[in-house]
Amino acid sequence: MTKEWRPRIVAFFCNWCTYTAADLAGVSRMKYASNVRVIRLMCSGRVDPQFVLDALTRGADGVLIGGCHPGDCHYAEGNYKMLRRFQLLKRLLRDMGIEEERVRLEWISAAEGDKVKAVINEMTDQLLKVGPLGLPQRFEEWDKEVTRLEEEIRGGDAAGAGCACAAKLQKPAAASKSEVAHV
Amino acid sequence: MSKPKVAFYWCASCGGCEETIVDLAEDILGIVEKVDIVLWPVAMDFKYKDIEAMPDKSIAATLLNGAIRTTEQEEMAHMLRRKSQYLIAYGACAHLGGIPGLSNQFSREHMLKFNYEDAPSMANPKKTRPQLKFADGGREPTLPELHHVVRTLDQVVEVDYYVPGCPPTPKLTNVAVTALLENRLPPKGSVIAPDIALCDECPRKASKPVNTSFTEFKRPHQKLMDPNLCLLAQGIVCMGPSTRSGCEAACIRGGMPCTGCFGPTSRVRDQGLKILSSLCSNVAPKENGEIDKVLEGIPDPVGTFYRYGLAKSLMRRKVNLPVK
Amino acid sequence: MKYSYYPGCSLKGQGRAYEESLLPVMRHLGIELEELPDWNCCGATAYMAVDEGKACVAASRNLAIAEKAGLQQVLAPCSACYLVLNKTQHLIHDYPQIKSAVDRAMTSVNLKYSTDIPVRHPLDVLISDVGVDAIKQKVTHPLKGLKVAPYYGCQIVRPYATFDDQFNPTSMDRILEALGATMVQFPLKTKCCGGSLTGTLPEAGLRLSYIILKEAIKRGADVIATVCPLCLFNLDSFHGKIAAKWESARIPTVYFTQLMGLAFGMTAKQMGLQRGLVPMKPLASAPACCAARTAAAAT
Amino acid sequence: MQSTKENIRIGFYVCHCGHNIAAMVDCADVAKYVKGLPNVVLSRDYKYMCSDPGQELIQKDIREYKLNRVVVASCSPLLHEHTFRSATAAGGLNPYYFHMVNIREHDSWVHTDRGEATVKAKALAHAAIDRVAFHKALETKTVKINPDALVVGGGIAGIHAAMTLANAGKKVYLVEREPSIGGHMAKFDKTFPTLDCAACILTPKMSEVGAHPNITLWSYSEVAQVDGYVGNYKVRVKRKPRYISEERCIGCMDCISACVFKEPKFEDEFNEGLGKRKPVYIPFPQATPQIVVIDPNVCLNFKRTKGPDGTPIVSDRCKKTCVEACGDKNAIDFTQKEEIKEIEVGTIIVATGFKTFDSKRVPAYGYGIYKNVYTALEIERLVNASGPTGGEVILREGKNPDGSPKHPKSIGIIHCVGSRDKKTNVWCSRVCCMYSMKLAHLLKEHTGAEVYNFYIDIRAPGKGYEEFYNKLLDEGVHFIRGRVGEVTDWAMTPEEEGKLVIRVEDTLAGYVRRIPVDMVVLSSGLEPQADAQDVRRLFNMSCGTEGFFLERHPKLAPVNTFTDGIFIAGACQGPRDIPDTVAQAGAAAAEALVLIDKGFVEQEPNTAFILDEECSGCKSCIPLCPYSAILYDETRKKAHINEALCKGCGTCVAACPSGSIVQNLFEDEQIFSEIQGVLAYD
Repeated sequence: MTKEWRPRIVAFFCNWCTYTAADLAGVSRMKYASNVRVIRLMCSGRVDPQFVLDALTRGADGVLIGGCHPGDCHYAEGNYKMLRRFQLLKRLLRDMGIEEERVRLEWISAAEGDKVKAVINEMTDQLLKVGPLGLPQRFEEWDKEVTRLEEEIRGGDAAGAGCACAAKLQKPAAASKSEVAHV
Repeated sequence: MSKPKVAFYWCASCGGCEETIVDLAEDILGIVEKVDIVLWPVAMDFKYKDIEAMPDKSIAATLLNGAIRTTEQEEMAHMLRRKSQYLIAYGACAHLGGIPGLSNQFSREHMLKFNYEDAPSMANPKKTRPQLKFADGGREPTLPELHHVVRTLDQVVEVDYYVPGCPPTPKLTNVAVTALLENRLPPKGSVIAPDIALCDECPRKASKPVNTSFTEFKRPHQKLMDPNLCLLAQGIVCMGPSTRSGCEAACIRGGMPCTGCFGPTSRVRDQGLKILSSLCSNVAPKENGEIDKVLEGIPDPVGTFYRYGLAKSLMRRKVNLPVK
Repeated sequence: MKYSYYPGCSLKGQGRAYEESLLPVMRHLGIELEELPDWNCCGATAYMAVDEGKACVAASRNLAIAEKAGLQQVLAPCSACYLVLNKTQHLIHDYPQIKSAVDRAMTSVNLKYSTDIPVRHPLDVLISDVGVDAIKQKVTHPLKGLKVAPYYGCQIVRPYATFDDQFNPTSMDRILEALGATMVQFPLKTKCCGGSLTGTLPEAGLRLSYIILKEAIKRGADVIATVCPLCLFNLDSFHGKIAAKWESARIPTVYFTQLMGLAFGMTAKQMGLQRGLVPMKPLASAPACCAARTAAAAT
Repeated sequence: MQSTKENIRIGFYVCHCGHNIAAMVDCADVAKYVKGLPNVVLSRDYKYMCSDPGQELIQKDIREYKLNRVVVASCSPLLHEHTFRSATAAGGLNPYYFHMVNIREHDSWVHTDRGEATVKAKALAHAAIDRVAFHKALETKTVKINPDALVVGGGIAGIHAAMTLANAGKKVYLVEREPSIGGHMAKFDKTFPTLDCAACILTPKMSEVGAHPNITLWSYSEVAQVDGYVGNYKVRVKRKPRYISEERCIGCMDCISACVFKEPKFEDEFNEGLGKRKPVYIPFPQATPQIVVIDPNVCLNFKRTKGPDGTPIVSDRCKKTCVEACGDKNAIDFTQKEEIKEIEVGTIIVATGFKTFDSKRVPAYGYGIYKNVYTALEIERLVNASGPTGGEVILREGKNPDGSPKHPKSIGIIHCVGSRDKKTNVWCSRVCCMYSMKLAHLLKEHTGAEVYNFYIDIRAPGKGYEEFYNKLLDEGVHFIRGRVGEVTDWAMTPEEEGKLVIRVEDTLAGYVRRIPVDMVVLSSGLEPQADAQDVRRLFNMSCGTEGFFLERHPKLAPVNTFTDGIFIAGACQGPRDIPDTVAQAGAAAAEALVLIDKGFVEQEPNTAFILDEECSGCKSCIPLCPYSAILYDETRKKAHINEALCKGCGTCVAACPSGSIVQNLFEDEQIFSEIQGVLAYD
């Protein structure tokens, strides 16, 4: 596909403020970049940092978290909890070589449809400048150094019939979902 | 009936896991009685070609420790996988990448340069580096190549079970080996340790107040620690709440916080992010500046939260490093 | 407190009494003014109307010089300079064409316009940074009994009302009241003085000046205080023509800084009051010598 | 994975919503794409999924195709999630096997490229298909509703809402901040367009409130704290000291005449400062409750300085003639202290009203500079027969040559003061055209003066409103279209001397006019109350950008808020006139009655629970819960969530370091699958 690259943003919006604001933006027929995918949560406090990184490792170029303004959380203080996580997460991401622009926390009240539009457009512009993150592609690139040997062995196995232990590579991004083992 | 064949192998590791085998003490005799050790480079002399000559699946179980860092380790992992019925990732490095996994914060060139040129203990005026090939009296010996990325065992070959820990405790090792010998095996892919966080068996569990919120974080050397009080209640980062139990809180009993070598529970995809989420949620202040001030007490989040788990984390490696 | 002082053409020429009074008054209040090196025309009057881009280039060079010198604030006493410098900053933000014209021009002279240095008016600085109380403390010769018509002109609160109300500014009122003067209720505070129409279309321009002068007299003012060199010029210079066309409306017009200087015990001469065409009556409160000088200066 | 245990059969429906979605999203293409996704048994596009046939289609398909999951891609779940869950349930499935995709508000309405919007719809649909496989059957929780209600604000909205509930047999607490109920309406002289006397229609209602056996009226009180949730709110009400025992005062007002101040001396708030009152006073003759108030700021019996906590200190230096006059009734109590009452209610109606725009913010109009510039509310009092002048319109400044008070001969009324202006408030205040015309009529009637209205547009869209405008035109009231530039005392001609000159561009005549008048009336706009932000926090509501309380949906839920069981009525939600306010108050009361009479409310089962076996008892989650729903079980050494208290924010779930808390409807696996889904389609 010759389509020009557009950043992909996964957004986690709280049900009461930012999701509603995005609804308002819709009802008001505001126009904004189409590359954002909103996932509704009840509160920004539900945003597990794992969600942010899971989105990035699965190919998102940016993650936007939207919650109620400080003091306005429907659940009193869930947004503060997200804010505290975000402060350290930003540092961790920086240390891991992920640009600051890729993960953003915004307070958007239910009345601020225009802010939804402004933030999404602004973030899209910033990400256009920063460029693709492409973690799945990077992982693939990294793993070329080991897939070579694996393929060699697999080829050998196919030839030397009878060997049934073709090592199936466990995809690194998908954590091993081992069953509970009590010993 | 011949005794089942068992192999021990080490890749990128410190040798501590091998120590654990020895630490089985008398128990090892019982094991040795029941099995034939076909490979154990640290203790006995075996040749690669001997293993290569063995029929596929002829080894009952291989306990492999260490991360996969070089082409040789990669090759051995593949070969042992082929020769073994069960491949067990033994210890934190094989399970999670372990301490070697921390070098996923740096490029290969950076590591080589530091180790062969810049390290304060290094005397190498000619800046000689290991060569992949060299000529020696008409022969051309080769050395394995260092990979750019440190990997867990299961990022290279399929793994049947994991015995966690840095190193695994003799008790868990015994449990694993006994389970193998008696064929009482848990579902494939299991980590041979309880699927509950460490606090469950922590001697200081009861001392943690229910309303612990953090106004500062201190590192162990910065504080005179109360030997009985929960370390988190003292503002010391302890990974216990997000780490599998099974070690019987060895570090905490020794006066040091848990650093997470047993890895996450099965319900967690990224141990570091989960402890981050938990600790930060309970930071006391509400303003950015004050929050940051509290979090200054964690100067190196990657090193703190991914001491053993970086290679296995969602990001695996600092994402902007080269592979060339 | 240190400010970069941008005099503009007026304060070095026609409006030099403004500079003569402003500098000692500010010094007296502990404000350090450092003249912007190598400044040029602000880009005011016809320039802005003919070519906004070029006017902005002229203005932004001054701001870029200030930026290069690492100065924090620019003080622009002339209303036109104050407005044009502020307007330039707005236009650079609002219009990419203007921004690129400015960037191009600045690059060619090895300058860079990257931040908006606050452009401040003396009234703003006196009210917001110095404060009325500090001014009050410096008053040695209160302007008791002096009735002043405070006249701000059109430019300092419009269109960018940053430090005062757009329709009823009061910063100068508050400063002059601190000096002991009485303000007459003056609804023409921000009405047009005639601007450059006094030169180009005198029958329209002079009428506007006349309205202001007449209303000030009607409301019992002794003097009109202003902040703008052009306003002062218009209100002070055409009394003969105004008298011929309508009626005599002679009332002195002075810079508010001149009144401040008098209240601080400075002499009329020091304040450049002798440059006014309609003399100001000596102040009752002024020490004998000063009163004499005021009269002398006035004649 | 779930799908290995259960054979997942998903039915997918994409709604055209007429052209709303179909115009920007290729619905057929989305349906085709989804058909190829795992577990999808059928995939349809349909014109209106929320219509009866649309819902029946889902039910039929569930039975025919043995579906066990349903996904609908249409509008916002905040709008129709309930509808489709019900349809799913009617088809015989647990309603929580349904998931909704928002491709209208979040897609078709906000994008301009059909290709891109369709791609987005596919990605969102993919996420839902992945997610719904992990859905579980859940039970809807029900919560009992306490039948008692609280109404906050005793203006016409609060009065009407309280009366409606009380007449339906419900117990109502009515809390009013001022000493009397009545609000703004009590200050009005007449009401437009019928010119009913405001007092004649309001005061009977007020006394009814005061006497109603089902209404507990707490005036001079404020809500201090609200805890709990729909059906079970715990409210703390602060009762300010009025230094009068409400039980003993009979409203004889003997104390007022006996006060040591022989003449009223202090600014009378009810009369907008145009009249005076004594330290002991009753706000206005028909005040409800009929109980006097003592103002400690001016009463001689209190010290000028206040105590460290801000409470007035009794000095005992007055002769206390009031106490004497009260005699045996013994109703005056200088030691009265602020009191906190705690009540439990199931529903709350917030009707806290508006404030008028401060006209001083537009200095060009001279309010506070020229004495003969008035606000409209001042004129309401001035033309009122029970007002400070007994209905005589007297100018504040200027006397006739004989020294008698001067009446205006010409009056200018400026519309839209502070309204429809980017510099102040952008919104139209909706009532100011009509009340300006009402005042024009009344002023003309009272004074015979020439009355000029300066307007931008005449907005008279109510019943009988346009007719009222026509009536005024016939009466000879002048209407000049143009926004007034300034009001000044700068006279240019002898005729203008001593007058206020209104300078305005007459946009119909096309020139700038100067109109000299004796009196200027500023029709100030309506604004949110100064403390609207505090009030909204108190009740966990939202405000719009302008600061009025935000309704749940502007059309479909205009009196609901985002917090269940809390409703809004009247001008606290936006400017409105009396008929609309009363209608809305009735609607809010009806909504509250729906909950009360049903007796229970269904709640989203999105609560969290602890995986008991897996919990290590690390206690990290316990301080995080704002509702103290997580307890530490000391015997079992594990955390436990009290489901009744959990509100389902999920904060503890995100923070559980060992992943041992699960939130229903928002399980980790469901969200991870959603993330995977939205990124599965480029």
